[in-house]
Amino acid sequence: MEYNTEIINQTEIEIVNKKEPGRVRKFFSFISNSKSVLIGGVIVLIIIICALFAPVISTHDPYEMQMSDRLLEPMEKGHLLGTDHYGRDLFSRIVYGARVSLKVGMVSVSLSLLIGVILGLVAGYYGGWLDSIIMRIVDIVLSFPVLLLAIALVAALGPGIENVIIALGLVYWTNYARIVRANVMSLKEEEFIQAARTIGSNDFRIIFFNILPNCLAPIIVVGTLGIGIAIVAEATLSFLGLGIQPPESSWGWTLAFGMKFIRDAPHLSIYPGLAIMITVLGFNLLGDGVRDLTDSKLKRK
Amino acid sequence: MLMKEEKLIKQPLLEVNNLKKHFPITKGIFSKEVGAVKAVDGLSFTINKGETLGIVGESGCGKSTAARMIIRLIESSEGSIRLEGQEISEINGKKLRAIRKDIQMVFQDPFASLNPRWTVRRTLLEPMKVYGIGKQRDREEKVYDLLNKVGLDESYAYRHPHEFSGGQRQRIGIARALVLNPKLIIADEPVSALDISVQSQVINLLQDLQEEYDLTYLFITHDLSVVEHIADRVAVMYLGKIVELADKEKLFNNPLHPYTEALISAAPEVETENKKERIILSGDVPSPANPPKGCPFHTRCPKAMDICKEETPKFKETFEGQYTACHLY
Amino acid sequence: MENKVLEVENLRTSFISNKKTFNAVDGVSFHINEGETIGVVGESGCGKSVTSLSIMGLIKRPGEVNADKISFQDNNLLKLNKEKMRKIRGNRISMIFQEPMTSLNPVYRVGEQIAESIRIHEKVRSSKLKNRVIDLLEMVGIPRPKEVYRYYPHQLSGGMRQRVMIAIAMACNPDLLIADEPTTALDVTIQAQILELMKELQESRGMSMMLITHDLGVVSEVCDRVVVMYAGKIVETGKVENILNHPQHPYTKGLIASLPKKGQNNGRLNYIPGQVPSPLNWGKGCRFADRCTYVMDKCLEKIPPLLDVSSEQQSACWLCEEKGGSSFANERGKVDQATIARSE
Amino acid sequence: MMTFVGKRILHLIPVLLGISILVFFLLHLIPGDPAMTLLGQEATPEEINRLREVLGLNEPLYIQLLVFLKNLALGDLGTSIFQDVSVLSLILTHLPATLELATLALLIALLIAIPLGIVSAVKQFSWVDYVSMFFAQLGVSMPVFWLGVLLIIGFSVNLNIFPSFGRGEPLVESILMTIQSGNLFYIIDSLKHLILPALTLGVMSAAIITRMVRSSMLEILNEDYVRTAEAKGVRSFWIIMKHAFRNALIPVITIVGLQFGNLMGGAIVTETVFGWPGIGRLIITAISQRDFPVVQGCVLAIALLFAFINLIVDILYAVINPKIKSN
Amino acid sequence: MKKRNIFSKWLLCLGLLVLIVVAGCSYEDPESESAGSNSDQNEGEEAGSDNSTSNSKSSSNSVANKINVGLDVDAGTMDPRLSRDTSAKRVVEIVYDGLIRLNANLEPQPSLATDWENPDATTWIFTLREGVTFHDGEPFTAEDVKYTFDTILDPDFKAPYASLYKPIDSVEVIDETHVQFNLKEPYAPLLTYLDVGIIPKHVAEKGDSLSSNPIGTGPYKMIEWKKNSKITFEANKEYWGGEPTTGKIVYNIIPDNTTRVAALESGDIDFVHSPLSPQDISRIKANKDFKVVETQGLGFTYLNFNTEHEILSDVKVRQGIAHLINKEVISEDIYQNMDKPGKSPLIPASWAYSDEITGFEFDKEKAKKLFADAGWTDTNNDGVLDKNGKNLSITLSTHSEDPNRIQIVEYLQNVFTNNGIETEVLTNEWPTFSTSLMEGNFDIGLVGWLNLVGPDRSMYNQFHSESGSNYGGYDNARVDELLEEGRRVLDQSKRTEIYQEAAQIVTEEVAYDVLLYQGYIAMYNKDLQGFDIHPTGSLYGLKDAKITK
Repeated sequence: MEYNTEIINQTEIEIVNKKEPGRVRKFFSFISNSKSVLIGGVIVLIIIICALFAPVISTHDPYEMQMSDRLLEPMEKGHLLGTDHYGRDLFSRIVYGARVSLKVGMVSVSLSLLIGVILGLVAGYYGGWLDSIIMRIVDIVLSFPVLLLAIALVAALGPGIENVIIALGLVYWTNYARIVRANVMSLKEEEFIQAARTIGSNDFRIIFFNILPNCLAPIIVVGTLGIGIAIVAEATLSFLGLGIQPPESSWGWTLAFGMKFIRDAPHLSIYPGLAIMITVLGFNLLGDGVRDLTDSKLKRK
Repeated sequence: MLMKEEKLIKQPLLEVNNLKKHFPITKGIFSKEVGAVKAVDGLSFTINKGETLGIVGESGCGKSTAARMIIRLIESSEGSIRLEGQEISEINGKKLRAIRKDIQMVFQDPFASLNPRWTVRRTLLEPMKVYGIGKQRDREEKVYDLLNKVGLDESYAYRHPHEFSGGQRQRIGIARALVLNPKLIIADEPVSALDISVQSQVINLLQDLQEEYDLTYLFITHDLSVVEHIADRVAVMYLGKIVELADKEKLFNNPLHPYTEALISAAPEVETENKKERIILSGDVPSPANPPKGCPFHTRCPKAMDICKEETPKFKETFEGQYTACHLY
Repeated sequence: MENKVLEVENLRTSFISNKKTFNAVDGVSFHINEGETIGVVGESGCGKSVTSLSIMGLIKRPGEVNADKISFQDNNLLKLNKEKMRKIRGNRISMIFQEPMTSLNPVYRVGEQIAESIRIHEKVRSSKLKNRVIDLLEMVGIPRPKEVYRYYPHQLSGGMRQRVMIAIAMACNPDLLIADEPTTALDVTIQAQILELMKELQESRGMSMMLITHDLGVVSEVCDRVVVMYAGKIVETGKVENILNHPQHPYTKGLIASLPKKGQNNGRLNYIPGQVPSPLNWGKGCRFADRCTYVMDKCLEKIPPLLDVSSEQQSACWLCEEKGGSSFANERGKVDQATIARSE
Repeated sequence: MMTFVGKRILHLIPVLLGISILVFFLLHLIPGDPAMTLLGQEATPEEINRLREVLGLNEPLYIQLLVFLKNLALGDLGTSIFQDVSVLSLILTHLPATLELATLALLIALLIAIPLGIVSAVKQFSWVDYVSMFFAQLGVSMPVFWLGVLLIIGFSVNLNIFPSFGRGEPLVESILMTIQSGNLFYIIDSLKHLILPALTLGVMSAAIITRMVRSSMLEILNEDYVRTAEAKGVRSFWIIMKHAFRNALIPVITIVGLQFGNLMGGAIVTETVFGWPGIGRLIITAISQRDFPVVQGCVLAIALLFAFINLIVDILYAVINPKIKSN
Repeated sequence: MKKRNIFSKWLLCLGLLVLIVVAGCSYEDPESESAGSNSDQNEGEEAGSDNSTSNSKSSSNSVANKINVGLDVDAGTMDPRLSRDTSAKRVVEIVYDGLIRLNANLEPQPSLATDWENPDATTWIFTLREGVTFHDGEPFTAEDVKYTFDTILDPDFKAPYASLYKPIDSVEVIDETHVQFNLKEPYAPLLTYLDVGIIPKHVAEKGDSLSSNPIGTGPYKMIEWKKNSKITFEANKEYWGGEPTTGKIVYNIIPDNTTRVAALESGDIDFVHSPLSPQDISRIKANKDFKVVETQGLGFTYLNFNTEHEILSDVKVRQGIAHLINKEVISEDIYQNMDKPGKSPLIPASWAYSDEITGFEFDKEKAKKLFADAGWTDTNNDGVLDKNGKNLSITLSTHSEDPNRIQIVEYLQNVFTNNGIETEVLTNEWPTFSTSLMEGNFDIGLVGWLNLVGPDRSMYNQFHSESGSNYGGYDNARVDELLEEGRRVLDQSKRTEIYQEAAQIVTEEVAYDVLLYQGYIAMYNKDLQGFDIHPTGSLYGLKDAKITK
């Protein structure tokens, strides 16, 4: 309703008039407005802390094998979440696994974003044959079941976390390209973009200073969702035996191997699975929340 | 050519001649062109320096398209646009950039025309950055100067568009148009999105600025009372064509074209006493994709004659300084 | 005298923004007589749309409607349950909206949408129903109604769509039509057509009408009485001629004064300085006080009630109490230029 | 409409060509070739070389590509290197199984997602909303193989309700057989086999579609025409079903179309876990055997199917959205 | 509402229709029904059998006429000459007969050949069984034998195991019931390899594909093959060895190990066998509803050392590494004793096996000493052995399909790293990995050999310097000599000596380090009776098995 937003806009003016809060404070008041940002943010923050401070947080050496202590139950012999099939401490492995899984999620999404955003911007802004070509490429990639393409790429590139990241990055960019393109197409008709042209801005300036910042909200949303998708995709690749090279280990790898023991030592698959689920949940909540907030802040309708 | 113009005291700033914009209509698997939407169909007018030309018309009559062609946001299909005698409809690259400085635009929707993620300061600095004008300090000075000029507090410089009310946003939009010291400002429905009390504030501002900077306005609106207030001359558009062009007084006191007449009469007035008899046109504006043969207005014209259905009336000077395209004259 | 179709007393509609509750409509009382057209005027955000939605019972949670009384004919709308309210809506009271572009459901044919509103409230055989819809289309001046019956909304122009909206509203011969800015989105020539149509229908059916608009011109064309709203309150009400010719409240005066007028060419326009305050920052005094040229101490202290200026005009301004009558009726709103710098 | 379909088919040609070329190069980038895998560990280099010769793998890559494209243009997808049958017949035996699985998965997804999405939109911020959104989040974050194995352990091993693997008779066939024989066994057996894999496959799509339905409903519920319907006095149930949902379907349909690609990807894993004889498994095996013709053929078949489904989606889109229909 | 009315009418009609259809339907498993009657019939025909009487008395003690087997992969081609994968072999075993069939001790037993003799070292004469018919009713003749081997030897036929039959010069038909194999040179292992199924010449020559429509002489006929789903066989009532006990056998293809065992547990299938996940075995063992039988398999898992690698070419380094491997841990912890610790390339199931030949015991100190002898010490105290400023660094590679092997390399990496060897792990898909093996592009590869029906099979190809499968480039003149001799000499005891010597050498020089002797395990429903386990994994024995409930 036109009425309500008008009120909100004016409300903000009044609030601002009273005192000019600092950027940090603005940020926090911004966050505290959304439960999903708050919860998602906290989850993601915890995971990131786990990854950064893995050596401090972990209770054991995640690589040390103790064959005599194989498959211990959680809490047994001081192992918080038990041990895996080599007698390695599962908790520590999950803490260290955060590094790899986050790396897979974030770097591959960054790569997809890089490709997708640039192609989407170009296709959306210039249109015409350039758009046709880019969209045909998108169609081509989309026609593959994504996982299949990832499998083929990993097979071609060879195993290893870097290659998994590259493969996932090369597979998942189409979504970003489509979303960015759609946004650019509507944005470029907006008056402020036309205004930028009337003041003589060149295409580069318009694309990167005017259009791109205004596509950020959807990019953040699909990007955070993408991180979750990438983490799960990596787990699936691990399940199919592609990907990580030991002794490195992601959650997906731990989970895929834990599946072999699901009947006798379910904790081996449950905890890494939970780690994945919680992380994906965190990123999704964060993304959703950020979208809701930016939408209500900057848009009128 | 110049000789003729020099006789007049007024110097033409912008001359538009037979300007057209046709959007193709395609059909079939291979996108064959089967017709065209004639959004603007042969527009000719001149704006003199320091003058305000108002263009009035209902939505879809092509007034905004015309404005965007003049400022080169969209390419014209045909016709010439000359700014101070220089043809600008086909220049590109550096030359175009140089010309762009001279023509600026104020948009209809003050919210949509401001980048929501930029602060006011950034919005106003941008044109100078683009053209590399001045040093950072000069630029900032200019920004604050302009803010003062359009009646905004300097402290607003770091705020984002959503923190302003509609009127304030439009002031920012006006300030942006002024940054590059343009010769011509095209104002496309600059006040139609604003509340009445704010509307008058902005109109006043535009008039003040015109005086101060010796600006020339091309003022596009659908609101007759606004155009009556601000314009020197008024062009009335209907279906991509100008049907009447005259000095304001002549146009409002003695409208020649039946459409102009209807338009003026249709506007509701506050006067409660001696209400005039209104002319209520029947039907809708025809689609520009399929304009009627002959005079485009004949389908709704209360004075339509047989000839109107057959022949397109010529746009001619009916009385001195009053041009009309109507078979009645 | 005349029968009141609708009576609203002390209507307060509250919303929540940023965890704060505020009244978008704050103590509004008015009534509509049978066969009368009343105009509700005000700038955006003054609460005029919320007033109409409150009457219709269309305020969604967490919005909340409170009032001492909203009575329609013999019904107390506040006490009606959902089902009974639904039966009144679209039947006895109907409503048309500002945006004819978005107010019609894009996926259903025009005819179906009109037929629906009849079907909800009346039992009609489907063979007769179609004829009734076509009649309605004809009544609202749509050419080739049989053909248009099968059109989708996007195939119609704005003016035609608004006619369809009117047909929907008129489908059950309502006693009260609420029109919320019905012509704002339309072109002048089309606006004239629609206003004409509404006037005609209102007169021929003897129905009451509540016309919400920001355009004083429209009010002057169509309405009998007018209610001027500002910041959730009624600041002035009375007969159209009185209000337009002899406005008492400084806000009404300012509003009328800011209209560009003939004979004022190229001069400066009058305007009201400042802007409408946010509902979250309404002080205890008159809400127009900070924009008012005549502001007094009392204005900052206490909200003025609606005071009788004459038997047919009331104004919520302390000036009316002090000076009484229309002592400065002809004075135009003074121009305050403090807020803008300009070179004279 | 014909123009539209024609245009789509015209667009399909470069896409299919691009896919063919991309698959071709991708496959040849992967180390290992069918000759080596075909002959096994004990083969001598001469044997391998001879087989390569027979398979045409010693030709320059561009010649191989041209040969492949030429055959493709003639409608010949080639013969499987490992199984002595034509690729087309392999596709024809495996694709229906996947289609059946994917269709049922989508059906399950829609059955879960649409009511859930509508309810959580209508009751925004209620516990129903929170719970269903939580499950929607779970659905996205649960690896397919994990869910599949859990379902097998739960429903097949422990409860012994559903079979743990494999496919019954094709659903269409079993329906016919049931009608013919009047014995419900066939159809129930087919459905019993289908239910767990379809559920596994459908959960993620269900999650995505639920969110989509919800957000699209939320948006629509704020539209002016919903308010118009309210003002008309339409019952709230019909406002939701008739006025809001029909419009909300428009964006949902696009997502459903895109979900198909997702389902095909998920099918690879689901089919492996449940031993479902579908095209996903066929491709995976073919990749691991470097059975180039099979991979190429299957990918093309999926691409075609994807294009076909998107075409249907677009047509549906037009049917629901009169704006497109009449243009 | 008009629309709603129509809609609800439709719904009503539809509902009624469904109701009528459902009401008219029964719910019975038609297969179990027909199988029941079928079995009655079967039993009836075999009058006097104990089963038939007991069967007719109590329905609870019925015989299921079908055995459901779970297999991991689908068969590629069912042509016995072309079959490569194990599933194809499982099919061929019950659909075809070879000239001989190996018994559980891997000794050749008469099958289609009732007798054989070799008048000289290069001539073998087989007497064929009479009165045998193919599934299509045509009689089996000597021509079929000749045709089968001629095609295998034809280079254009692409038979994968053609190299096993290379020494055969020609196959002659002596008369209807006798065929003669002429060899280029004496070839002792030949007989063991003659279990290849004999195909019907008249069918093959017609150009009908035997790949998907096998026609053999075996106990079962294939009646349906649903690709990647199941293969169904029906008993061949005319089988020369007597009619099989069970009417139907179904091979169900379930790729996932966990699911396959789950299917056994849920009762969807009756029989699974290796490959299995070791984790599942102990659980099934503990379950009274199932039987688990184990035997030595015909394969071993080994580390293939690249003897041409600049570091690994030093035999001391190889020996040192061998000392770091605790085979007991691998066998017990990773394989749950499914596979037993390995010793040499001679497998326990073979007659040539010797317990005496052992590899290197797990001893870190000895390893350290051997590395030091080879010049590798940790000079810079970074925990990694080095020599001339170069770290002792190797790559352990294996394929990604087998999680157990990945576990081995992960475990070994850990041990090696802890003992000063910089170890990287590389797991690739099988085709990629095998390509790198064949190209000699590896350091240490973890692989396995299957189907080692004789010592020649497990050593000639692997260690002969000229051989195709000698990936590590192992080159020892004495070993070459021994392996060639082993093919020439026909006397088994002599051959035993020869192979044991060769095995001793290759184990000593660590061309291979055999980690595990693969076990063969079958798990089945306790109601399945009469099945004897076979080390090759052959399911031929199913013809005598039945399920009694």
